[in-house]
Amino acid sequence: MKDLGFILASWVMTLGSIGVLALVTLRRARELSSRVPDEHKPWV
Amino acid sequence: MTTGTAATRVLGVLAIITTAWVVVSAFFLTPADVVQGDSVRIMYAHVPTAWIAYLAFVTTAVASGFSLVRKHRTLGFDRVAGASAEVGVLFMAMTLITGSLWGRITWGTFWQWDPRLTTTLFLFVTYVGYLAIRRVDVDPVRRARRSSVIALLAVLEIPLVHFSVVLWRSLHQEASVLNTDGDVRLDGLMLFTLFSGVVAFTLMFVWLVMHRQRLTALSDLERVVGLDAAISARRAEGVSGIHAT
Amino acid sequence: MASDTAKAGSDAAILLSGVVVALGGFPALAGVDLAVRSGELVALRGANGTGKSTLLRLCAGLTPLTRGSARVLGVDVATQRDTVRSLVGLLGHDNGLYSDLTARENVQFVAHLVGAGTSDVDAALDRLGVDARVAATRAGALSAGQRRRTALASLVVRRAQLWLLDEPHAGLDSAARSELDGILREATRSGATVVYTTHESDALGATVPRTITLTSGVVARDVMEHSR
Amino acid sequence: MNTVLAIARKDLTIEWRTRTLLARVVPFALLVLVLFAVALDSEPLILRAAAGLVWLAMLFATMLLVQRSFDLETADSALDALLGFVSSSSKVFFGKALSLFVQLFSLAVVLVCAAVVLYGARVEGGGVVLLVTVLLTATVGLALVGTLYGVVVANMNGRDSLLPLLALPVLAPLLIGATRATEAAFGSDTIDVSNGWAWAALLAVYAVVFGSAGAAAFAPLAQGDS
Repeated sequence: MKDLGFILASWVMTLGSIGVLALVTLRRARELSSRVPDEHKPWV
Repeated sequence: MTTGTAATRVLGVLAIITTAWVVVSAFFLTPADVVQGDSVRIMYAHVPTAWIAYLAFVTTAVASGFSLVRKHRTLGFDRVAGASAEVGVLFMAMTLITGSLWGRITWGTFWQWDPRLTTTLFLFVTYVGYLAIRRVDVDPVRRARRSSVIALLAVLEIPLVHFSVVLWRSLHQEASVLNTDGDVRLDGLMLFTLFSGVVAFTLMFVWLVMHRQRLTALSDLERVVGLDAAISARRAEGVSGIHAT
Repeated sequence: MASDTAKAGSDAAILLSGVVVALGGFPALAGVDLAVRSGELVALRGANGTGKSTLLRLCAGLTPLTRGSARVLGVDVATQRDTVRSLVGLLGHDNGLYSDLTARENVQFVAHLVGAGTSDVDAALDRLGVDARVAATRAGALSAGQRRRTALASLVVRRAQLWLLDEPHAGLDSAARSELDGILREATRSGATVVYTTHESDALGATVPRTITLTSGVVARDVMEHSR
Repeated sequence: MNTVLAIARKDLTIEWRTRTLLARVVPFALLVLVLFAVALDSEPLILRAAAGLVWLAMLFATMLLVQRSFDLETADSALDALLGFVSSSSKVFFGKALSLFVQLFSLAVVLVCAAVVLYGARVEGGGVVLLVTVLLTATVGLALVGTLYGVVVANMNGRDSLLPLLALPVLAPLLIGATRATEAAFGSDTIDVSNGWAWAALLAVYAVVFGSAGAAAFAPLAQGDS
């Protein structure tokens, strides 16, 4: 495959950054939600 | 209980499955394009992120409008607007990066000052500014009002930017590299892969927005919960103060 | 206190119930119930950090209400802060002066915007003892007391329905203080309501009809002084 | 109208006393023009870029003047009181924009003269009318957008860096339009005068759009900050 480096870099960056955002979001959510009682959360 | 619910879990699993399929198809199943060659494989990530990024900013604009006009759920709409802009900015950054990598292969340059690219770049910077404003206000009500106005002003700005950039380029066109604009002739599987890409990135977008919007809600709630305790503490202090005098 | 709140009807200049104002997560006001009838002259007392200034800023429409309900001159503070602002004259910690304009130009600017004439400006400056030399000096070059007087002159020119003054006596000498008391009394006689704060350690000069004491963001005492 | 003029006159009186524009902003903008010339280091290139450089310098100067305009208001919380006096806060918006326009227009005239002297730009015939129109419409746009985003960041921490981040993308169409139209007025061979007028029309539309948006958005943006 020609230009494999560029193609791989595109995919790794795109999916990687989205994955990192997802992980950061989940970690922060776990940390915060322990400090807020469940009855306040509208989605529970 | 964190920000996850049954709905987000289903969404998450679906997103992972479709993404896996898109990656496999993009790299191994689809053929190279007649004109673009293998660089078309970037398109399966580039085009969906671009579309979803635009969708994200439309969402931000609509939610901001609701937040400003409606009397109830003002903060809820504002949180959706903010979360959508956050994800949109990330998607758009990826669009710009993958686009310039693709351009390097196809055009031989990382960047072309073509109207679409230029508008996208300005849109990106505008929403980075929007996010910066959101970080300044700690009070949720003030944040909602101010950032909604900024988001609606951005809606006003983008067509003006686009129009002037189009006009600018049409007057200053140097007929050049743009000839190989890369008309993609998509066969069935390629089209299906592109379509799956749009589905996959939409699922990721919705999942991220739901979680991040709840995250903002959590940090707003944390302040409220803290406030309850602080009020009781302050009142207790006041009562003892009265007895002391 | 509760009976006061109940009996205050439509003629209430200020009507607060369960008011909480959070500043960066800290409840500066932690549940205030208060009713002030129009035409009243009220002194708000309390040590530093008891929420006096926040109470004034809330009533002036400058600080958002976190919880509870608040009406000022019949207008809901939570939803119509802009309207509240236009009805209320606030002298806060800052004087709201442009330091590169002279004292007179500052008052003149206010007068121009509210449609008062030059004679009103002269009268106001005169009442507050801002003499011609001071009036012609850049506000930035004035002493704290002179700046305070200039700001008060602007307020006199404005003829607001509700006057909110944050420590107006600070930085004034005793002659100016009693002059100020006279101005405030006159304002109430002409129908305005006046609420001002004083530091707890300050002795109240002349008799104040009503004194409210704040402690830790709540009303601790509310004393009516029956006229002598 | 009276209120608008009173606010503008107040700002201009202060400017006249402190000479911020004359003593700091004009020298700064001229310095920018000189530094651009030094960096480009080629006379034909400088001449081609002249219009763009003038308007870039204008954009930078706008940022400084807007900061200054709102620092006056927030230094002693005068804006809080001001919003209480006036019958409608859009009058404050137009008043401050008007004083900003007067300052920016004088600066623009100075910078165009500097471009003629330093860069060898020429203005002849129909170009003069076009140039004056462009200077007017573009500075009106600059003043309106500057005031609108100035009040957004007034009282905020880190406003020095937030203002350019928010306002410059919005000003991009204005930069493009003003540059092309000025190029046409300078008699560039890449763009003719009739096209220059099209750009001037775009600048007028831009000013109208942000004038109305500013009048509508100023009130919710200026509402109290604790």
